[in-house]
Amino acid sequence: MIYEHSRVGRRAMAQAPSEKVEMAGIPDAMLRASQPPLPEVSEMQAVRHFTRLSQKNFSIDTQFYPLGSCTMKYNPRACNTLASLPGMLSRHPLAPDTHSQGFMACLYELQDILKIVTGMHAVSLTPAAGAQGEFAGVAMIRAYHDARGDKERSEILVPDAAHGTNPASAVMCGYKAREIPTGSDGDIDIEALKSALGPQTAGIMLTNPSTVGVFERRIKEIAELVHAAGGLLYYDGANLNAILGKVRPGDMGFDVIHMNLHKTFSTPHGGGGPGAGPVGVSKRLEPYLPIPMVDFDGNDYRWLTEQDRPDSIGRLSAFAGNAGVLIRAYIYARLLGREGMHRVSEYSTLNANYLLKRLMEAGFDAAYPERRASHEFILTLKKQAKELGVNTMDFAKRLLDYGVHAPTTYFPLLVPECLLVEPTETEAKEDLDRFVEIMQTIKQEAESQPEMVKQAPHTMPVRRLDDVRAARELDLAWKPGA
Amino acid sequence: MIYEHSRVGRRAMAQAPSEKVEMAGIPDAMLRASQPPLPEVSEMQAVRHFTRLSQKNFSIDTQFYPLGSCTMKYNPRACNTLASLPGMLSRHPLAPDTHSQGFMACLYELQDILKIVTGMHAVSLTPAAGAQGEFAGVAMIRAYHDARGDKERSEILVPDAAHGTNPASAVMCGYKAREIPTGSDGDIDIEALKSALGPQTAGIMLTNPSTVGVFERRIKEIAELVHAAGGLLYYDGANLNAILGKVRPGDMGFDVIHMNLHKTFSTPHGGGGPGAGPVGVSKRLEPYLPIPMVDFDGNDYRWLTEQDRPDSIGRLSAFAGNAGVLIRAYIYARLLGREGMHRVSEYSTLNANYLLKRLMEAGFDAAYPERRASHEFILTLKKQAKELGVNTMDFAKRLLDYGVHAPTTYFPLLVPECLLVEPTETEAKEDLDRFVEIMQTIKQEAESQPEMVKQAPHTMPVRRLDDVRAARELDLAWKPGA
Amino acid sequence: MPFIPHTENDIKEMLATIGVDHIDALFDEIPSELRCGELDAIPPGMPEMEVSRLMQMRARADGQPLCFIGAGAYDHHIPAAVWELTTRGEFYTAYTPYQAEASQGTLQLLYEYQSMMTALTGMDVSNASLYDGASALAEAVLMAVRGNRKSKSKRILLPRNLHPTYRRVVHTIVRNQQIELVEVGYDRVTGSIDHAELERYSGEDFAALVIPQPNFFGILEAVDELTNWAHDNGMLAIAVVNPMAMAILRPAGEWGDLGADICCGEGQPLGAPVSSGGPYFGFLCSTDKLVRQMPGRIIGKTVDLDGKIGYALTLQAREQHIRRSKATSNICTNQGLMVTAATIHMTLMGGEGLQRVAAASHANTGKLTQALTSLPGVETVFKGAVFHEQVLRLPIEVTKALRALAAHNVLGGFDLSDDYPELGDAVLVCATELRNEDDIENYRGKLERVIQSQVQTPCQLKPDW
Amino acid sequence: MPFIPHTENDIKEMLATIGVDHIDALFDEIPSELRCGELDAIPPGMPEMEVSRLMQMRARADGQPLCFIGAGAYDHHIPAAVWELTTRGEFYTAYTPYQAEASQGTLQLLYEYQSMMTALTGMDVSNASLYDGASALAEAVLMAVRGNRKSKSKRILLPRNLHPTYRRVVHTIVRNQQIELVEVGYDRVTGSIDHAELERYSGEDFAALVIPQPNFFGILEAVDELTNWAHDNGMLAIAVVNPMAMAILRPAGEWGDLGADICCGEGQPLGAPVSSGGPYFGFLCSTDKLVRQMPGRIIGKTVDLDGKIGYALTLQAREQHIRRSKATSNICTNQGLMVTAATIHMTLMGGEGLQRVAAASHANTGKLTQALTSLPGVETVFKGAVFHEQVLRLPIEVTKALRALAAHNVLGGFDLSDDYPELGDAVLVCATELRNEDDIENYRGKLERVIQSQVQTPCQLKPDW
Ligand SMILES: Cc1ncc(COP(=O)(O)O)c(C=O)c1O
Ligand SMILES: Cc1ncc(COP(=O)(O)O)c(C=O)c1O
Repeated sequence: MIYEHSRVGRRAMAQAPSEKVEMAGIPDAMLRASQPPLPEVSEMQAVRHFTRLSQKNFSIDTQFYPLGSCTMKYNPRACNTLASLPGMLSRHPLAPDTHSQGFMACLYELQDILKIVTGMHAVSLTPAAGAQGEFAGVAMIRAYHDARGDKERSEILVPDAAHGTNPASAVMCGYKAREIPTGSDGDIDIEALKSALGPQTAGIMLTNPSTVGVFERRIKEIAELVHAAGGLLYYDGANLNAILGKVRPGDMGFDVIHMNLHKTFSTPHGGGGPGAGPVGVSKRLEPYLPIPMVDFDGNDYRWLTEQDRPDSIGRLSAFAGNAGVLIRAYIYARLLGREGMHRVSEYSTLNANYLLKRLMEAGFDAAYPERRASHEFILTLKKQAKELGVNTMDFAKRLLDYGVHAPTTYFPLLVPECLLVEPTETEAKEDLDRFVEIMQTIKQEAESQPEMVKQAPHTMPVRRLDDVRAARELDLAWKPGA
Repeated sequence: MIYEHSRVGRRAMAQAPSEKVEMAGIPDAMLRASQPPLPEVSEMQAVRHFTRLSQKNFSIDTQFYPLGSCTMKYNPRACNTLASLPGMLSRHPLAPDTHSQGFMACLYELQDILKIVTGMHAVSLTPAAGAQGEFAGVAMIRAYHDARGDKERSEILVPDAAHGTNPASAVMCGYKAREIPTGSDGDIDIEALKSALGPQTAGIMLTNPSTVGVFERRIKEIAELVHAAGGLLYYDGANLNAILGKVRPGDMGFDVIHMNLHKTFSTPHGGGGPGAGPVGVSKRLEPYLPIPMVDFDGNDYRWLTEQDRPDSIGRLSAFAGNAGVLIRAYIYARLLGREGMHRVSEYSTLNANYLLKRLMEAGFDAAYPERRASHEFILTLKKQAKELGVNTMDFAKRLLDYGVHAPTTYFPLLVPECLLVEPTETEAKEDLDRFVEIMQTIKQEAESQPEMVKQAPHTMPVRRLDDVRAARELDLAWKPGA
Repeated sequence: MPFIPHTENDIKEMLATIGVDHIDALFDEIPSELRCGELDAIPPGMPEMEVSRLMQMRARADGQPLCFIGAGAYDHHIPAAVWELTTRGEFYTAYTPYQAEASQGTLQLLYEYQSMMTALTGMDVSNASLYDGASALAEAVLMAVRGNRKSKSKRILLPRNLHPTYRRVVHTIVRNQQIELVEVGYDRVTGSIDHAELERYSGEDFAALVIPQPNFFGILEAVDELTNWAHDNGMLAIAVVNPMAMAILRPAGEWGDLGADICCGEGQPLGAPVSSGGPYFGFLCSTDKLVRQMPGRIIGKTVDLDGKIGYALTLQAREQHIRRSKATSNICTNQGLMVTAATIHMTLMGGEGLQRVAAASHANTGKLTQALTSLPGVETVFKGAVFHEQVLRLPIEVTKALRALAAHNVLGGFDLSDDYPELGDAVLVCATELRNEDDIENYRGKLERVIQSQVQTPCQLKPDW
Repeated sequence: MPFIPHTENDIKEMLATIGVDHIDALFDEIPSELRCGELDAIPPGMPEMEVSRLMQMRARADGQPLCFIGAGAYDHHIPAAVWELTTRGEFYTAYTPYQAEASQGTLQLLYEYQSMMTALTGMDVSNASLYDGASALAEAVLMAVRGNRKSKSKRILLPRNLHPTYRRVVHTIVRNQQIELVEVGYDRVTGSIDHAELERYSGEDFAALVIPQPNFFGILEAVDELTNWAHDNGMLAIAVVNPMAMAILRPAGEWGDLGADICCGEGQPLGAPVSSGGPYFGFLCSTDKLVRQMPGRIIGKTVDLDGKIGYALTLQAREQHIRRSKATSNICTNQGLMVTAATIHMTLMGGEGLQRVAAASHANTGKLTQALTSLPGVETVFKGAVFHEQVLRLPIEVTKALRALAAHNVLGGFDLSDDYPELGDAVLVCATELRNEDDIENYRGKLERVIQSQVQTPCQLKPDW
């Protein structure tokens, strides 16, 4: 804890103005009685503390990180370096257009690239992450129905396999979320869908390939059904990495889509964020796109605001969203270019199918063995859990001991004891092979010394943590005197 | 090994021009037959490999590093960030003065600051490290004698405690190095010095405080003796951190001095370098300073070269030395300012004396118990080695297990089983206290389980290495097919 | 193939293992009529050196004008160490810390962040970040509606002197849940919330009163009175604060008799460069009582199997990945890296450091005000005490004046004439600790010339920008 | 007290433990008459934000002109990853790896560096760096004198078409050891070493012949012939090469029948920015036979107590800290961090990448030559094949021409008129892979105008720079 290094009167002296504090013109009663109890440490103590903390993390830069649904691929360092050029960092968000042409050119071109790659009619970059993109998307669906006076629609359909943000976003837009089951082949249960559709249907949220790692084959049929019922189709772009340059959401019949630039466009996850969740729409939803957007008249770039877009659902953040993330995605897109984009889906899919095949050969069960994997796939460790008493979480924790981040566990919920594995295109064959070997070893360990596996990890900075205690005896902040 | 990730045809594609290799106009016979066998890896593999390699190092940013004579103190991050501004990195060394005023202003002011703080008459920044500064200094001594036609002087005196670079530098300048013993109080044996002085004496190289960590009290007398014999005094500035703002080499009677900016002025050691070893001289040696130097006429800065300084010993590197290191030192000097410089010596000395006192109380023997420590001090583990069979190297290796870098071992050679400990001013009291605790613990371990200590370290990436094998079965490079 | 490690040989072996002939076969479940062709309209890939050249050009194109705009984004000194550490791969390229044992670096750091934010705001608990200040306020409003057991209404009192964009964002985010935002005007003399107008709502059912400190005009509000008034009327008090101001002003947790219930705001002043508006981060703190209504990640301290201290995500049952449609919010990815920077920033600045920055910014804005109001016709609009922004009225058309200044590379402030036409030619200026006396004099001198030239050629000549 | 963690309380306790009243008492062994007073002439300390402002100003002051100077420092693309990794604290703030077990990161990296340098140069072994290319050549000369058992002389043949500053540096460093440097002229037609002149020394006792590839004029030497000639005459062959050229040219280890004995040069093109001339690094490779004469650190691969592979400093008995006055050199601190950058750089570029950079630089210099020689009166001076530099003769005074170009923000090359007055108005130009066609056209256009204006007003009017 940084507070352990804190001593009264210690200070990173070089970091503050040399003048003492004087607050002329503010009534004393408004001032705080004492300094805020922040750590008082030297600059070196801070540097040492945070450097050492960082070393306790797994990360893409240090480990294979096949976390399904998260697209943990290499984050090119140039994206950070170039997005951090002094001229980029020092631009004030309210600087006039005369002092913003360089920045706006990047955004405008990014809008264009995303439009082309998704097959949508128009794009707004402003949502700060996937979930905010979902919110914006569903809000546009609502705005569309409202504008047509079609006010009775109250439900958004979501597959049971959907990510939690989907139903949560629907609710934030005032809709009820209604679940549609997944068939045993991984595709949506079309009959259930049909019976759920009706005049109350505002739309459906899908990802394709879905969160079970397979391509929804009857997507055209689904689109027709939903449209026929008067609903719109929302595409959750979290899995776009699987289909970049192969098939476009716009061509599948989706009306609105968000993209996770921190997945498909490789901006870093930063230990939780920031991301960026641009939204793309078909022509009929265009008027509702969130602002600001960037326009270009052939000479100058300018912001589109309330004045230009009176039907917009409005603004989602104080300025233009996570600008620095957008710049990183732009740089990545320029590095890749069109060929590069095709290759993203090709090699992420190659890696996933190869890894799945090898794991199946090694005796692991695929949740959907008859299906092609997309860029990710699901294993189910039901058998191991039952026969050996070693469950998915135990496998996951033991993987950490071997220097591999665990795949996503227990998501989607409908597959018991599941591991969602997404190797991404930037991993080499030999690292996939190593993963197979490790999984085999753990299986052997689970047979010969199950207790050891159930107690894993053994080599991390801490062993398994008491989550129950964390939630019951809440300790959410260090307090002075504690 | 990075070559383990190498596969034929693999490549960090974004990093090279897109065009294939074509060498029009160069005869085939001059071209190489095949690509140089460098690693063929992806960008992520490189990033991951070197990130993980870095984590295997101890460093100032992660550990207490009391390496005597090396001044391992905090390297302010601003020095790196600001020295890496695009305008700084992109300046070509041969850019005309019109495009160099900003850079030269920094160098000129640094020359000035170093002049003032050392009490010398003039400074040249060009030497690339301490040893090159020594070379330049001794070469100036030689140039001085030569200019006076005083050609018989053939010896440079060095204390037996001197750093190895001192005699080696003397020899590189064509002198013989003659050793002067150190007295039991840590000061130079003045009688021995007197008998060594003579018409063959070109000069003497000293550091004060010396490498045994005490201040040479009779420095004035020594200076008079050497000067009387016609010799000059050279000051090895490696220990300048101890006396910054307290006493100046110029005032002690030294004629020439080098400084280690990578010690006293806190530029980073970088796992072995680069450093910078500016030299300062008294008036009589000024004509001989190495070039280039920076001059200022009140309006413009300009380089002083062969034309301006015909008696210079000449150039030591292709351009102006380690410019980026000089810039870092300049930034550090401006951050510290004059008050800060005083404090460097005060708190480094406070830390050393405190740590020495606490270690003595804990039962460790000081090499010079009657003396004040300077910014560093020597312990001798003679007793422990004899009684417990656990020697200084064993203590040093065991310290690593406790997350502390070992102090300098077995230097200077004249003190048996010695540890040269330099805590520096940037370490906090509690970290010194922790060091004492660890040393006590190791002492107890040495008593109760000496074998364990003799086998230390136990927690590092490798255990003790076979140095003999390294030297006998030389393996100095990975070779294709190996 | 940038970033793809596959050799020809790898590909062959992998395809053979899978049992297909070529990569395209792996996409055979996609109906062929849906397959797209080449993405010809996207430019071909460029090597890093060319992208680098392009971005350098773009970055240079926007100049580095002398900036006196604040209005929600503040240019403060950021210690070099902050971003040198934040961009270390282990922070930069980690995911949300789902696997706690392999993420103690991020988790402990977030716990430290929560500790520092509660220290700064005087609140009991903090979450681990939301997107930005404006959306954080929207979440605070939703949280208040859920959390105020006394109120049956979904009505919120929102002052008009709150950042206009914040008001718009809140509207966008909460309106579909039938929440009603009722605006309260400001006092034209002091610039602070119009207490008389507020009084009119006394006794009505509102879920919360939003209290900005400082408000959008830079003016300090009578937060004790407002907080007590809200509580007396069964409302929660939502503080929207500049965290830098919290270093010197009474923290939200100490407002009035009971303290604010929720405190949120824009974290940017704590270590994020202004960088075109993002990424920043929204912070959200509250009383212990409301913690289960809080949106977003929360980190708790706990112990491992050996009793050793460790950190983990906690209270996850509030979140979308567990509670789905019943979650407190849909937020998933947050602004972790910015919080990393903020935590290091606050550590390096310390309480004293932040106070000095706040005080210097306050003082510089005072100097700027003095310098500019020394020009004939330039005057302050409000009488209230300010933190580090000030509204000035110009003797010429404000939009034109700002354009003219920009042409001379001075960004003279935020033009208030769109959002507050009632204030006339008013501009909101800000001078942080980084704008020194030379900068202020530079601005003054240029404004002087702009005023002179405009007064001399009154509007006939349209200047050529 | 920047960077000093001591609190008042710490100081009190520490002084009490030591048993003195105040810190100054700790300096009581320094004779009081020697003590200095305040350092008044040094400016007071500044907070980081002010130093930052100062340095930004200074950096901007030097502009970022379009640069066609090479002459020993070459502006190549450096992958962003190189310095993001190199400046990680664990590399940046570590010392020389004396404690091998706690320095495996640096040690393994240096071993990898040695592997890559031998791969590039075709030599057997490499050390872990010297200061720069020029001083590395001086060390190579000393090494040759020590290592050439056949030669009794301390004489070295040094061609005049070697970098003039390198020649000066070698002179500075070796002259006190009575080593004699004998200069060999160049062929005025081809620009390469004058073989006829060389032949005159045939049979004489020299310790070594220095062979540059390319030479200072950018021209490629007949390295096979030269190496064989040296060996035939009992001399060692010292190659001084541009490491980037080694990616495409026959490596020094393969020159002639036996290969060069020593190969050294400037490592800057491998990942170091031009940055005013430093820090760069000198590399030094040799045959196995000469390894014990090598100066500087060398890392060896070995095993630990468990037989696990590890890396350590080896052959330390050559070095000053062990051998003192009998060491192979006085070098101690070297250029470790630059080598870290170079190792990462070479890894990211790979063999193919370096070849492409070399080829593109070669091609661009060809285009530049073509563009400039299309101007009347501009012509190439030599006929030999070049790597990526070329000597051009101008129809006007070269010094003035370059000054005029600089005033238009083009650095037009290195002025050869001081060092090689016999070449007339000659300039050495270089276009690396980073100078694209626009840049070349920019240069051509400006030179055209400069020539026109100078020709029109021949020297009467002194232009005002
Ligand atoms: C399938 C899916 N949908 C939506 C999201 C939400 O995106 P974000 O975390 O960017 O808000 C995620 C992210 O984990 C996801 O995997
Ligand atoms: C006392 C002393 N003198 C000289 C030197 C040599 O300096 P450098 O390593 O910078 O060449 C050192 C460095 O270790 C030293 O400690």
